[in-house]
Amino acid sequence: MSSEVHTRFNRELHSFPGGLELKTHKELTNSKESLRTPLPDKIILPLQQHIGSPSEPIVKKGDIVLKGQKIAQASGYISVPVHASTSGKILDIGTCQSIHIKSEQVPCIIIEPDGEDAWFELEPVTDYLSIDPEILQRLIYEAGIVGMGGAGFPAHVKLNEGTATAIDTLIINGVECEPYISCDDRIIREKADYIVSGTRMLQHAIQAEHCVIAVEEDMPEAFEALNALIDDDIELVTVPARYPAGGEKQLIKVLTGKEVPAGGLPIHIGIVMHNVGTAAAAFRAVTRGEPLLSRYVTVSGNVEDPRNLQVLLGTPVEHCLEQVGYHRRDDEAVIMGGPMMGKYIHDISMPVVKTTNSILVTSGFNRSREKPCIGCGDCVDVCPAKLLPQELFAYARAKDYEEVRALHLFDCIECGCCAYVCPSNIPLVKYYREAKTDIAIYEKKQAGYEHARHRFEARSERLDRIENRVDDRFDKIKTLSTDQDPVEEDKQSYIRAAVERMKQKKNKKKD
Amino acid sequence: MEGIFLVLISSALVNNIVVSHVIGTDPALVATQRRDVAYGISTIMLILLPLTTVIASATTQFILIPLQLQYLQTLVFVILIIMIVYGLRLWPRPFGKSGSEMFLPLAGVNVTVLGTLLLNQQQDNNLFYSFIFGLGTAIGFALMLALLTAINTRVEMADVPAPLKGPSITLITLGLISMAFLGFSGLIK
Amino acid sequence: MSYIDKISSPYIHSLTSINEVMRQVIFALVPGIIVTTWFLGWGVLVHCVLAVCFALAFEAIMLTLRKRPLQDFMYDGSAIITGLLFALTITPFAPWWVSLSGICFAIVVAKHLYGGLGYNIFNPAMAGYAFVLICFPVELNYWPIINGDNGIIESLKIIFIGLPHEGLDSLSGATPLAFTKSQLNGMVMLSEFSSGPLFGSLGGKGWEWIGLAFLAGGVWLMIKGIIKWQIPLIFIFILFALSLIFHGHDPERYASSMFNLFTGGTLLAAFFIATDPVTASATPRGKIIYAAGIGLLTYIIRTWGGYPDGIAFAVLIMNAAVPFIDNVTRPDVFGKVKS
Amino acid sequence: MFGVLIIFLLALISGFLISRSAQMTLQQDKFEAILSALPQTQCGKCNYSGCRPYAEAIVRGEADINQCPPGGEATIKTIAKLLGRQIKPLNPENGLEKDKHIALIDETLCIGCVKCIKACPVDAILGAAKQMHSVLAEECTGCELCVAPCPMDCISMQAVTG
Repeated sequence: MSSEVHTRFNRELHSFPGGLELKTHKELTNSKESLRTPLPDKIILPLQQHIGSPSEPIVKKGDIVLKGQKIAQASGYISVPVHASTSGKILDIGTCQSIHIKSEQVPCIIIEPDGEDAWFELEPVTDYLSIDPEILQRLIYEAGIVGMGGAGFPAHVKLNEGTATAIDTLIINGVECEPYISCDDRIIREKADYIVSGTRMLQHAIQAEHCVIAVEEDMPEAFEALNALIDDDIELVTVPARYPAGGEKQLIKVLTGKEVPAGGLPIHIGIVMHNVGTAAAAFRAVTRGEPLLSRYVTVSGNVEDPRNLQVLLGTPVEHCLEQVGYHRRDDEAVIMGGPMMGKYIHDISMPVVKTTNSILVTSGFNRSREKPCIGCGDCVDVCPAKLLPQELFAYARAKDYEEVRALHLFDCIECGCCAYVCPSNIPLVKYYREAKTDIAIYEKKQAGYEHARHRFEARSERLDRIENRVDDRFDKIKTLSTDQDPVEEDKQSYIRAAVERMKQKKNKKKD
Repeated sequence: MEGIFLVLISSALVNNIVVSHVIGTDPALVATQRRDVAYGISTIMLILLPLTTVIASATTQFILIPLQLQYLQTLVFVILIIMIVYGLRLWPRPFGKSGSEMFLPLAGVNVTVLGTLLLNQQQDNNLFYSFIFGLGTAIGFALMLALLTAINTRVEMADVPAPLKGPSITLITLGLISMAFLGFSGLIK
Repeated sequence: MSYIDKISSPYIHSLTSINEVMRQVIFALVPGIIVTTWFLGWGVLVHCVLAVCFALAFEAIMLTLRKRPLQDFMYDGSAIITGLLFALTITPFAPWWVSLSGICFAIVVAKHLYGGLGYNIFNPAMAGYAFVLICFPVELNYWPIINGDNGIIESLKIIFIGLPHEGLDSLSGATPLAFTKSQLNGMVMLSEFSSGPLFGSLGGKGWEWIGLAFLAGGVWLMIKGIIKWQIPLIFIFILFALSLIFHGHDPERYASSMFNLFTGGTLLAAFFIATDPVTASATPRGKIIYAAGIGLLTYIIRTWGGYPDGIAFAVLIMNAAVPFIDNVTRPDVFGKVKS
Repeated sequence: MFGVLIIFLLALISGFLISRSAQMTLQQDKFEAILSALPQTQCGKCNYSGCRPYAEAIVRGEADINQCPPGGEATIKTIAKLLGRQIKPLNPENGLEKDKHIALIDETLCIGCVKCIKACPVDAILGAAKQMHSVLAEECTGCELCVAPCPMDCISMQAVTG
């Protein structure tokens, strides 16, 4: 669309290995104004909408809460609080279906909205560029902000780690490489001022030297919107549209040419990355005091009016779909997230959470049956992590986890490029996920074995010690009476000693 | 110079001990089920074979032939191999810290070494060429082991019919490789 | 809804499939088959039909014996390709049972004993060819002379009844490669016979057109993205470079580069045999080593070995090396920490 | 005559060398790895008194690798890989692999005989004489060794999820 390079700083762009050129389908949604979703009948707020440990509820069933009120607190360092996204009554503190595993239930808080949408008392901070970075981090943490790109890593952790090490570059990621999704595009167009100010705020919070906002080549309107607001303090870069250019490691490679160490984090090479949505949310949280209560969600695919929605967290997916005209059909699946990495939703009553960037209705999975791998190597060519997907697959299926690990399974980002190109229709990502889960289970088991062994060895040692002590006693008795028959004497003295002890005990009891 | 090259190529590839002479087949079958064993035996062979061929060749040349005791050749060779193998084991850590020395008995007692010695005698190589021949044979053996081990790990995960799993499919593989190596026939007269 | 439960991301697919890939490869072979038939007579086509039928029959038998679903694997086209490649490498004068035994070995031993499509270590067509070449060297030695008048009836007679003893010389002759080899072994200088009736402007007379037809099919496959450029081009480059060096060194003893490229099965092998995805290396660096190895071995066997054309053996030897090559050429993972 | 002498001499030397070199078995160094692949339930289902004796038996080549029901397929696979053997199914004579179970004492029936406490190899049962016993669910390995000694048959194995 735009071949000229827009970089003001002339940043030299690099390319990442592998990747795909996908048909984006973003035109379905990216030119339409986003709509606010009306209040649903029920708000379901899972206590774990982020990576890390689940939050702990601090309200009771039947409590009346206000919009923005904290209803669950963080339970550890990598954890964030949860806030009520509207005012109403706590209907229940129960469980709802997990997005990740079908059978798993996760704890959640269910609110019945009272329709007033009455705000809790807010504490805005206006001088955000002059206050202490630690206070900023605290505010962002209290607002419950997590990475809004999809992974859901608590934002304050990235910021905290940022102050601990010298940060060279802060990257604000507006690269939406997955097809269909346009929520970042929309949020940039509609809230460009929030994002630019939020970026400056985050830069202050981690004291980064440079700051880059990256958008994709095929979003020129978003680029212009940002370009009008920024000065020379922020670089604005467009990157080529190539899946998965929006992946953290891939985008860093594209922008800086550096590779995040395998198994490491961007922070190890002095880089922190946040999503544009995170920047906007952080800005709102600080300047208006509003915690993270709503987000942009792209609703697209086979619906009447695909578009972006501003959805309150906890709104059931069903409710969002109703806004755009969804007719349930059996051969369609509803997916949370993009078509490459999203998760299939079994039950459309599950809620929109902090990491939901898209709800997609798709029928495009009429896959033929899985065939054996013919070793064509197409997957090797497209893998952005430079893995060998076909070998990983072979070993994962043979459940040879040692080898799978040696092939760097844990560097797989599950981008789905390999499965996309596979002529044998092998759901490679599924195999990798299963292998990862199995390895986790196996390790837990192995740790259990180790633990049991320690306990057993400790017990054996103790028993040995006791036996030895008994032997010692026998030896002592033996040396005392040498004139009598040793065995008989042993017995006698032992019995006598025992009788004596019993008597003493009885006496004591009487006393 | 050309002679060295020819002997080396001949013993390593054209007349490979495993697939052409079908002498090293037995250790190849055993060792290729596991990568570390294959590696260990290959290392041992690379040292053992040149050493034994030279010693055996010298023994024949300087002791057996002058004394006209060639008929004792095989027997002497067997004992020589045992001596060298156990002599090497006495050496403190002859192969660094690789732990390869524990494969010495396994390498020593199989027929590959003896076969190599006898083949060497058939060709009437002098001492230097004996060394080259031993080295070439060891390289060929190690190469085959490396290929077979890699193939085995792949075949292990394949949908091989149940009765053929394990050593049987390895033998079929060996057969197919032998067939492929027939392409080298006529390369060195 | 049960099938939906099994689905996992990604939910979109590039819409390529094995069947599609195999179909394209078969289409790409068609010009080669037509030109070969034109020059070598109807026997080529008869053998193609025979070999494909045998291949499908053995495939069906083995799938039934192994209790694998027929409909999935019968139509994937891999057996057809094996049959076609086998038929194109043997002489059209070969008796029918050569096809039968070769295909039997290819499908049963080289393919299904290893678990069928996707698991075979060795290229089935080449394994079958090497097998019959070793077992029946005499039968495979008679090649038709280019543009000899072989009607379809005659071809059928030759294949099913046998070569006539009288008039054999008027029908058959040596291939340019075999002829060159025997002449050179007889210490005849290349220049003395290279202008003979067997030789054309590029390679062997007629063979150069066959080669060009396969080249066209191969280029079409490359444009379609079915095969990648690495293996064919590197294979051809190595063969070309080696023959260039030796030809330049002693033009009387070593055939020219063009001759090496346009005779025998070089181009067929480059685009259709060496590129077989199952038996080729899958890693980027491995592909290069694999192709270079085939080129090197082909040249060595052709020039100094006992067989006139070494491609089948070269491919088989490199097939055996592929797992090892793959293991040692694993690419470094993204962001590998350099120690 | 010379020949006999030479052979005799050579044999003598080689005999000496063999006697000097320490006996080393291929599998000795695998002992620790095998032991840590075993589930450490000490259940004795493998016909050995515990995991350590079983591991020793495997190393000595006396026991087969498929005799550990609690470890099941995963353990067999690990050991097979360590020893370069073929993977084989669990020997049904030793028992069947099942999901993890832990012992549960029916506290209404327990008479406090401490027999189960003595039987537990990992000290996962708490209690004192004449007092009720209970199982530490975290520590129980599911070896079932406490089931048989109980005079009241009040210990049952309950499946655990996850």
